Amino acid sequence: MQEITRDTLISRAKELLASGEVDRVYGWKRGEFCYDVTPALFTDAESLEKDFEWGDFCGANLSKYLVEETRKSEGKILVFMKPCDTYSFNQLLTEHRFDREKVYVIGTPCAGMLDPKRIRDHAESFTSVVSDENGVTVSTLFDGDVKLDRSEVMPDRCLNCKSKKHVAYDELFGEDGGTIASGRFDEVEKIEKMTPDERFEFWRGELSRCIRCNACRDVCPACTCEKCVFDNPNSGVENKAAENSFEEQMFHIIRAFHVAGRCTDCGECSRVCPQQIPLHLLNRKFIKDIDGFYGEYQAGAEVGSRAPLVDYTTEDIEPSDAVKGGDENA
Amino acid sequence: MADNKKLKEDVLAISGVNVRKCMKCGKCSGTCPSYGEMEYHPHQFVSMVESGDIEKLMQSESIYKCLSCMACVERCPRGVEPGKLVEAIRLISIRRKDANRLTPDRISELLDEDMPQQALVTAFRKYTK
Amino acid sequence: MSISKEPYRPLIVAFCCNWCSYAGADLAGNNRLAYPADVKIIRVPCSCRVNPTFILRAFQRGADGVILCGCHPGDCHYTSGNYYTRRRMALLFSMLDYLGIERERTRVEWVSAAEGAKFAATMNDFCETVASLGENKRLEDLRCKK
Amino acid sequence: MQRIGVFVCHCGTNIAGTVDVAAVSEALKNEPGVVYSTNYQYMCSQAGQDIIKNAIAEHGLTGIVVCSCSPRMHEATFRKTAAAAGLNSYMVEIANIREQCSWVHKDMKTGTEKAIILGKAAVAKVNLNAPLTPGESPVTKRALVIGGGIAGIQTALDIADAGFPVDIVETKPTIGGKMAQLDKTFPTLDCAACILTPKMVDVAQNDKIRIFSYSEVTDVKGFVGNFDVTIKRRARYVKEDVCTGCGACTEKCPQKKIPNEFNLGMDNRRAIYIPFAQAVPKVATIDLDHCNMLKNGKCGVCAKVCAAGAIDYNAKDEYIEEKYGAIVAATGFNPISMDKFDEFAYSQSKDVITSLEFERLTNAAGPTGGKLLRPSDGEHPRTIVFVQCVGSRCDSCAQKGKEYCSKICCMYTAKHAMLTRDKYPDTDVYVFYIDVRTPGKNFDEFYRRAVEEYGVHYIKGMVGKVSPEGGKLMVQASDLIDNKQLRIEADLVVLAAAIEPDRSARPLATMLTASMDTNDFFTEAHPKLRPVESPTAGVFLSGTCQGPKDIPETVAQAGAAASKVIGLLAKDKLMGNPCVAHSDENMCNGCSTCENVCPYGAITYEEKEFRMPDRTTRIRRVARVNEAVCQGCGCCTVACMSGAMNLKGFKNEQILAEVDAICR
Amino acid sequence: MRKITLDRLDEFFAAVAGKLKLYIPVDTAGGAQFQQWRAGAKMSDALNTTRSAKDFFFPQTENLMEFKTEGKKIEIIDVRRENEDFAIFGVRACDVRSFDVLDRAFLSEPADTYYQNRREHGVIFSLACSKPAETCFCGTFGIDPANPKGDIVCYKTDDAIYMEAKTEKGANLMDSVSDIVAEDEGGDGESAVNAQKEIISERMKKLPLASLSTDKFGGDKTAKFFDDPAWKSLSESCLGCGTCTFVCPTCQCYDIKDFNAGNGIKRFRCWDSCMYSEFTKMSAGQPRLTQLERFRQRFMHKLVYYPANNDGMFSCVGCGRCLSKCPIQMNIVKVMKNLGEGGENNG
Repeated sequence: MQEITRDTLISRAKELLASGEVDRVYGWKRGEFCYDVTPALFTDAESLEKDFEWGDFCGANLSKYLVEETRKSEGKILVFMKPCDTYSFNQLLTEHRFDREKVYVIGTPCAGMLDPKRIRDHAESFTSVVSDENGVTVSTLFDGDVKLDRSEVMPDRCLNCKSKKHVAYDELFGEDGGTIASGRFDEVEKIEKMTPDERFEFWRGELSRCIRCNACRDVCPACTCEKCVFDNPNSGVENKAAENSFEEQMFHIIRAFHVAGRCTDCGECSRVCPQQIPLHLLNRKFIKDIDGFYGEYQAGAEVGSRAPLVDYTTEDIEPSDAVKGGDENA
Repeated sequence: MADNKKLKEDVLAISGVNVRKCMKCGKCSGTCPSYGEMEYHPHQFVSMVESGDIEKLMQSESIYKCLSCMACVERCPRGVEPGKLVEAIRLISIRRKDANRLTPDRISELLDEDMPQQALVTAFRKYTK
Repeated sequence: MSISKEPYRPLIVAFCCNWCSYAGADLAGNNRLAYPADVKIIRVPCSCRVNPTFILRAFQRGADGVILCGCHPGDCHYTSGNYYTRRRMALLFSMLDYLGIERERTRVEWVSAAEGAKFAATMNDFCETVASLGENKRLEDLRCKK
Repeated sequence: MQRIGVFVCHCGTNIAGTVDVAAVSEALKNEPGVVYSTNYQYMCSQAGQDIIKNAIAEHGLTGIVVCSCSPRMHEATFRKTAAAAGLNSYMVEIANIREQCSWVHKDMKTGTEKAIILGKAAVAKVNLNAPLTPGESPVTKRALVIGGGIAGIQTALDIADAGFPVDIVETKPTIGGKMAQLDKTFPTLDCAACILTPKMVDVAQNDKIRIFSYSEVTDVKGFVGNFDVTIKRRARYVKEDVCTGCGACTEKCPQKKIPNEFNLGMDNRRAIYIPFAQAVPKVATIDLDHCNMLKNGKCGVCAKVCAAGAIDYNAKDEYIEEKYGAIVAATGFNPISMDKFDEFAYSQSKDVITSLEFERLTNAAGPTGGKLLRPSDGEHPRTIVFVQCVGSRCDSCAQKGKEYCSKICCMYTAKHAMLTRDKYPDTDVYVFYIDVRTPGKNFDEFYRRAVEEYGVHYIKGMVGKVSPEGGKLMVQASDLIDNKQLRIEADLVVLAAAIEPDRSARPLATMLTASMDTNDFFTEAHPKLRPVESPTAGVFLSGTCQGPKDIPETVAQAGAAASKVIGLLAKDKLMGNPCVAHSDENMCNGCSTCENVCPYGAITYEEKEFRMPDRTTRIRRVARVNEAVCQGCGCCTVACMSGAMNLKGFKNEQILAEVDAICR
Repeated sequence: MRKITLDRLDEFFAAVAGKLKLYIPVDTAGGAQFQQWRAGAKMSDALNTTRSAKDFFFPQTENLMEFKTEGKKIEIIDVRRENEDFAIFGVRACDVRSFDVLDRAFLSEPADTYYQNRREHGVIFSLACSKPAETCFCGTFGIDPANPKGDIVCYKTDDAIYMEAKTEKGANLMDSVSDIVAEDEGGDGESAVNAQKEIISERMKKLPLASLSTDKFGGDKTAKFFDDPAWKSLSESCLGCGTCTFVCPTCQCYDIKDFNAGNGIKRFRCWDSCMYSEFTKMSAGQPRLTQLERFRQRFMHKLVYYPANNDGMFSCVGCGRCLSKCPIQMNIVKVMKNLGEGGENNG
């Protein structure tokens, strides 16, 4: 079995560019440090060689860029996707957000990404990160090297990875994995078991930090609206900044509701939140409820599946029975 | 008169019956196994309670002739439950006399092989407050 | 126990579908079945017209309870609207509860055009429930307070 | 900015009794946009409407708010008023301060406060209203009548008479319905068959009418004027156009012991059968469940004896699709099951029967050839007890029967009692009743004749219990007038079972999106003013599917429904509902979410070219609403994340404005 | 020079908090944040707060005025109130510089009275950075983290904090708490602070961005950079979110909006971001139609337009917040490095 490296990806991308199969490549570009990798478009072999990056910090989900990028020309785009990205890819296809024919997907293996925020918890002013089977070695400016367990510096979304399976690809690098029974609902359950007062305090504490930078929305592959209701002065709910706790709640409830049944749980929202609000716990609540009320449903698992909120059965649970908080069983 | 009103309220409260639902079909009396024994019949209980004529019912033997079989309750198409009225009036009567006519220690002497248990239960309902 | 002259009255916004529940409310009126004036009805074509935004907006603006009334499942004038409502509201209410917002402040009730009595009874019950919770504090916007 | 006029109606004292109408009109004067505000005794009266019209002209109003009764009552009235004064009808909003305010609140202060708030909400909404113009759609000039009883027959005949084609769909092998099973009809005692069968023949011979018997409606799509209906024609294994109805097959079929539905199981029929002699269409039908040939391929007698060669064992169910402009529901009724009324011993004795069974027992074409014989032993009954209101007028908490009065029982019981005494004067006939209800032409006279001329014993009281004892039926009942309990030894007990809508009505209502009440009777658009229309446009109601009624009433309603249908089909175009969804293509994501929830398939997509901010062009998939198909439920507006989809007349902004006004 | 040992820090905070509202950086689930000091609050050791200290003078949302409406009547309500005195402890050199940047925008005539009022009432305890991070590049803009500005400058060593009042405002405050923190006369203060400064200067040299220079930028460079081909690739993946602007200590754009509360209107301002598609939208539309234009605006403003109007002062202070917070890791450093280097794909 061939080892998949940055070079594997670059040489295949160069081949596809050279053959004319694709005319541009969406990938990741290295930056100043080991971790500040930027999603970027490459159009020639030279820049690929020079700047293309593939590694522990290529966490950004590239599927959303395809909505705009595919509209720009008739040419085909090569895009690299981790297993979780492919779910977003499929969900976007289900919603007719881009033309599948214009994209060439290479599935790349993923051992879980690393989270610079969590690395900083252990190592201040770090300059390089080397990871192998034995763990992660972080070099710092003033404190020498720090050795860490991979699990100590992986983001929650990777620790609770739901699937190593690529649900969409034209070509696959490495062996495909399967779905994983993760403990991703444990945190949600913990919150559910709190009393309503505790839950309220918990969320007020979290949401009060929101600065409405819209990073969660703008990075979210399910938030691809041509015009977001929160940006639209005619929508009646537009606002630029949360003036008080109500507006914080409003934004996050409506956003979570709009992606309910469509969110693939890719975890980008929590990754990008500058205030480290665990936004994925809102989305996961909906996912957990949907699974519980209407049967297991994984958004993006297959193209064309009917999202739970555009579906119904005559025997669905009543709203009054749906609300089962923790206070009864606490 | 005020007493009568109070009495009626008590009967209605104890029984939980809404006498206004009665459409005077007489099915209760048509169904009653004790009909022949009773001075006032189930349907009369309903109408007399409605008109507040409760003293008369309380004085009547009828309240003890009722077997508490509840057939009238079962069959009433309007769910009026005349049997419960009889019970309620009986209960008020017994309470007034402040004496149970049956006490648990007398049960053993009443027991015989042919006595259905239901009869005992019914008797208890009828003769105790 | 409050001894102020005007006891606290909750503000209830009721969204009623035109075909069943609004007609049910009219029937309650026809039959003179009283319920508190706290209830203010907004007519919508179907319960499925009610956007979660409307519900949150009502709370923002000072409502203490929001109730959504539609045709009974299976009886929707538009065949399936209330089935979608049922799913949307099940998820929304569950989310509100998850955020620690009192679950009793929101309700969905199916009221047919023939159920004037049910409409009045539902409103009486809901007003009482919401009144016992007191003012909505957890989804309030202080700017909108009087 | 709108120029809004507010018109507060007193509705006599209906509103003014609990709401200070002057205070309401005064308060609303100050609302943004309001330039005129007044109140009047009866806004819906001609004088009231004139006030509105004059104000529109005088003050240049661009929108009006009427604070009055429910919009379900007079919204249409005031819209017409506005239109007459040159204002778009959709610039009118109603604040419901009667049904939802003055009638439910007792206190003047709270009533007035609430009325003002409701008025403010309506003003806030009108401020955001825009003139709307209804779209037009063509009308398919063909009607569908579902149910082939007397209601369906009469409706179909009347529609066909006006020159429009009509199809009747009937689940049974023949049309005729319940009336075909009756013996005589009250109060004239003419024979049901004699007056019904000519009409059945008329239907068969009318070239405008097609009969789909042994068929059912399986799918309804579309909307008023443009329904697409799928009809399942169940295989009857006999070619309808070949069968001559000679009946040879029905005599030779070896399967003889099948309970005959037409006679309510009181005798038997064959596996191939014609329900009754005057059946229309008069063709045989093979009963799949009992035919040996169809079950295991062993028989084929009918095919052998059929001179016409009409038997086709390989027939399959067929589905036909047809377009209709109007649909009439005429699904009829059935007696309720006697399962929950075991005190009358229906399940214990063959001699306790329902009134419909009694009809068959006295019918010359019935199982006894018209002789009144006890089902158990074929003896003449000497004492007959009729019990009325079995399962009717029950309280809902008793959970047994129906809350309503079945309406027809008093009269047919009188008829049965009278006919019995007429034919068999030696028979004692008792009728136990709760009330005898005879409002109808010659009805009470008929009942009195039963008592006075025929000596029927009418006893005010109810039967409590029937117990079979030694071949007799011991009937225990109360006589409320004499205040005694009776015990009558009867030979036959006849139960006037309550009637209920046919079970096919509920799924049909779902397909038609027509509403029903809790008893499964179809709801009329208005109980007094639109009694033969369903609230669903293009769907009409005929006969007992709407509520219990007797034959003359059914025929009258059937005619009324027909005239409504004719009125509809006579139009070339229909004005649609302008309160339909609309997609803002600049915001549309083309994600198909709205399409997925639309119950009418009103949303389609197209690829559209857009100019981008950087002056390039992009092609995007965007939703388009077919306004003729959209019914305006608004489901799509909530499904749409971007808010591109909005509902005219109930726009997001309008509803939010109402919310704001109420919560202000 | 005054000295407070770390074990008595709480006492000091309590004493200051007794005089005015005191804010200190505290660790939260969202990183370090300034919070009002309360007994038991522990000062964060983090290099910097997630949000910058600009919030104190230029809050994210702020009511400017109100209108009370009743029917058609409208009444204007002035909501300006004299601000309470407050102090912020632990402001880093970069953030202190940001106040200069903001002052130039808000205090130049006509002065923004809301901002001015807060500024007048705020006392700044700056804190030298003993351990800068890899994302720091304040040196690029001539900021010396060893010698921060501020009303009171603080140096933290392993066991104590040394403080020196630099302004009258600072001196008054320190005098008022001199019973807790007395003048460190003849103590080790001078030498400890100098040693600290030495360490900081050494560490600054080691920073990966130490060599980043502003030489090619300045107020006269509009023509040079405006049509630079690098903008395209730099802005290509920008999500258009406002993270960089909202964590930036110098971003100063706001929008004024009306909130109709039903019973009245609150006219408020809130931060705006030039990265947003609705930014400066006017009746004629949006002047910057593409993300490229909006992206360019932000960095041109920091590096060219602002210096052009402010005597060459750049409106970036090198705090590095945008480096660690940008969802796609695009930032001003990459912009500075790539602009003017020719070629669209020049990395």
